[in-house]
Amino acid sequence: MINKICESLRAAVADIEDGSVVMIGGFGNSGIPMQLIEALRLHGARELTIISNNAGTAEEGIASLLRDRLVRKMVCSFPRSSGSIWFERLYEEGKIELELVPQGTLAERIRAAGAGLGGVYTPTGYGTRLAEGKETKVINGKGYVLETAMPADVALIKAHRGDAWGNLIYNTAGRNFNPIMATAARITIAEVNAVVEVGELDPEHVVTPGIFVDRVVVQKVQQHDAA
Amino acid sequence: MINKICESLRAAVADIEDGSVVMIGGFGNSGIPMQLIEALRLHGARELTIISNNAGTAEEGIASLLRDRLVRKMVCSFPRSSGSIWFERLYEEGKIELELVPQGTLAERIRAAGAGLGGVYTPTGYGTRLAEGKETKVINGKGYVLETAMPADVALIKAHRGDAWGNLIYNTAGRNFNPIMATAARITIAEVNAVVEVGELDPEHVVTPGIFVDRVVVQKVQQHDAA
Amino acid sequence: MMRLNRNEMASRVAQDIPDGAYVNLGIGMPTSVANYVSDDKQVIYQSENGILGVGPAPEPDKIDPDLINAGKQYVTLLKGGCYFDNAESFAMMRGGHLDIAVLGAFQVSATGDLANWATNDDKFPPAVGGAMDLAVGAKQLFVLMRHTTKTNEPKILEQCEYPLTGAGVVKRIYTDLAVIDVTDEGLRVRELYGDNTLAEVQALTAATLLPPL
Amino acid sequence: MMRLNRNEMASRVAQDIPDGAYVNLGIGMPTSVANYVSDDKQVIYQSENGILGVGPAPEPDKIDPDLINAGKQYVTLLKGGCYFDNAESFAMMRGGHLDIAVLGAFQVSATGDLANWATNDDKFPPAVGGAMDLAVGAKQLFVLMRHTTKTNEPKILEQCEYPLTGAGVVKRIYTDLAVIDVTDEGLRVRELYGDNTLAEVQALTAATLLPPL
Repeated sequence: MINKICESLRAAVADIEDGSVVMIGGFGNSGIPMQLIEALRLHGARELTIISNNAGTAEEGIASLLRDRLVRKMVCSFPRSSGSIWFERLYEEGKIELELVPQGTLAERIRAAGAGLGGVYTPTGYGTRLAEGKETKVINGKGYVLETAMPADVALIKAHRGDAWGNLIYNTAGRNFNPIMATAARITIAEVNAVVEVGELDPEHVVTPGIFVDRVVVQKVQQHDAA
Repeated sequence: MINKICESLRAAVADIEDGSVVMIGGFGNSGIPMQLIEALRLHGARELTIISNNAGTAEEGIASLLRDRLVRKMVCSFPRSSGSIWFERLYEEGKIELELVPQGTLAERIRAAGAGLGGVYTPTGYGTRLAEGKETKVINGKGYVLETAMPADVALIKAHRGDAWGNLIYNTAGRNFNPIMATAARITIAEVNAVVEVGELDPEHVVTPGIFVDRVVVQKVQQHDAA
Repeated sequence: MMRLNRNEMASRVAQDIPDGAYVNLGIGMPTSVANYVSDDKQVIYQSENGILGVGPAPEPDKIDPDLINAGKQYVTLLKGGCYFDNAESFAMMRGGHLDIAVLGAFQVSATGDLANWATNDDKFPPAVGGAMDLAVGAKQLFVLMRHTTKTNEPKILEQCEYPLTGAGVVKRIYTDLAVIDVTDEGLRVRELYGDNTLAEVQALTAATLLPPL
Repeated sequence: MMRLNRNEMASRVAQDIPDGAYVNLGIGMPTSVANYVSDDKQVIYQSENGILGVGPAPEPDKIDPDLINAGKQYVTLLKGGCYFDNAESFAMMRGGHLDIAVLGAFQVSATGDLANWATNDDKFPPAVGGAMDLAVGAKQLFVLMRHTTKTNEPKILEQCEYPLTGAGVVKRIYTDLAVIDVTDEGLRVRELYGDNTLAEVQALTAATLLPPL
């Protein structure tokens, strides 16, 4: 029987090694696998490369990994949200490497990895500093930049519902990078609000087919929710 | 008020010109916009380039366009289904041009056009006859073929339900090429089984957002259905 | 000279958004354009994080924490709207499906180059977000910005001094002084607010302005 | 010599499909492999036209005309299955997400080259479908074919004579005579059916076979 449900957050991240490349879903504070990130922080893997649209704010999520000095490199489009104090501090101190990628290019590079493509030619960034050192090509009179596939060792994603086969659906704009990251990592781990029976998700409505997901772990009820 | 509902099949295809590049959704006999194809045949535009996975069977769909000698070129992955008599006849007579594209490459080239990419590097076809004359590149030790974006003038697609904003959902495996073709043409025309009110489709379940669709036309009840 | 305030500037752009348009509004002042589009027009707003049909801010008790716009503000969804992932969202933006994008800018050049993502100050980490994709993708790119910096330096220049977001991408510039089209002939003034004269506006512009047609 | 019939060949492949595997079965004989996978294994079949979790043929009164497999046969969907478009389907195939693909072949070379989409006969229009994507994408590619042509010509050769589907892609060959692994050392016989000898099978093979380990 296929059963991808993982009993604990800790077990779900236990095999993430030092030096791993980890994708983390989310946009702003929407659709972030907060509890998986906390489990990863407690697990304590170091020298991580984090691929995510933002770099966390305050002491939460990715910011907590930065604060604990677990991250060697950030790959993102917008690391400087208001309140991204830990990223800004490490950046100023020269303690973190940054690969800045336009958001749509980030999405395509992630998708390319999941789809087995070597790379794509995008018009985004052509003629700008972010294309410096990259191959370019004029196709039908328009300039494009070659952007290569960006795979990961692990993807931590956030979904609304999941089942034992790994099928996932999302909540509103919490979808964002989660479905494409699910396809691009060797191991994809999904934090869900609740698990449903196999067959309960309408086959027309599944957003991430289970084949892309290795582990599904349900959120622990937060203390203040339980009170 | 945004209203993309088109009153008749004939009106929906009336501006398709001779020499147009026309994408047609479907796989085998699943998810084919049969009534739009018939409207196009009656409209009589000539010298068409048709992009579709197959080349029609018997006297139906794309086969009827071939029989009426409206097609100059076929772009497809599998033109030789059992019963593709019209394609085979024209091919044997040297009366039609064929661009054979592996199915996944066809999908990516269509998607690339819709997504504004110049092209993608795919491993598919590397080292085979179908990559002859194409640029190749070794990325991280693996060989890839450059496949460029494939846009169209018009896409004729088939959906299950549509609304006045152009939002679409599909029926089971009738989805196939329809959602990506919807993104890749200057004018996208959807044949639907039924029109629903704007707001009736759940925003989590919409497969093709209305922005990609220009005209929605409801199927006429077939004579034998009405009997 | 007549200088529009922020609301008047947003309102001026709103006049030029046609009924039925698909529009992406950048973070900051551009976002407020939606407040001034008249009710007899149906405009569909896209948000880069995967929303088509963005509606107004929710009632405080109706907030969905996941439902935010690109500026991280809580929003709602209109009837007929839908959600999708970032790959599809940027396919929509890059693929030329949006009719209009309205972005802020640090600088715009005489040939429509846009600089709005980085200054030459290396102290802060750079951030680009979706600006470069919008710049190359939208059918028409409108810039909405003050005509000059706070210290009265021109922001419209022969060449941008700041790193480019995109080259030759801007179609029209809405400032607090005027509306200017980027044309093949050069920067052509389309509208001067109040009694502003071409000479007055030219004096605050570091690129040649052509008179209104 | 012992020659398996079609059903026995399909059954032999089915034995090697592990529980929980994601599998794509090619058109023709490979499709029938599903009939022989034992009920205590849960195997999820993918179909290139956008189905994960393909189930058996429907009752005649339960046919959905849109719900077909790659071979254009009516199928059903298992509980837990889902639908998606062709771009996602081939992303799944090309991106290495399928554990096993089983394809038929005209010819296989000593280095695992696969030829299964075209002969050298130019009379018929060529057709390739999804074969090239599956060939490069699946984690393991199994070929299921008769050991020789109807006229007893070998189909396992030092070099394919027909146009390639993919170079160096085949992992294992299941024929009616034997099971053969494509290894770095060459073609290694894994299993000989019945009393078939290496010499007998070698005589019908135009590439060197290594003995079972």
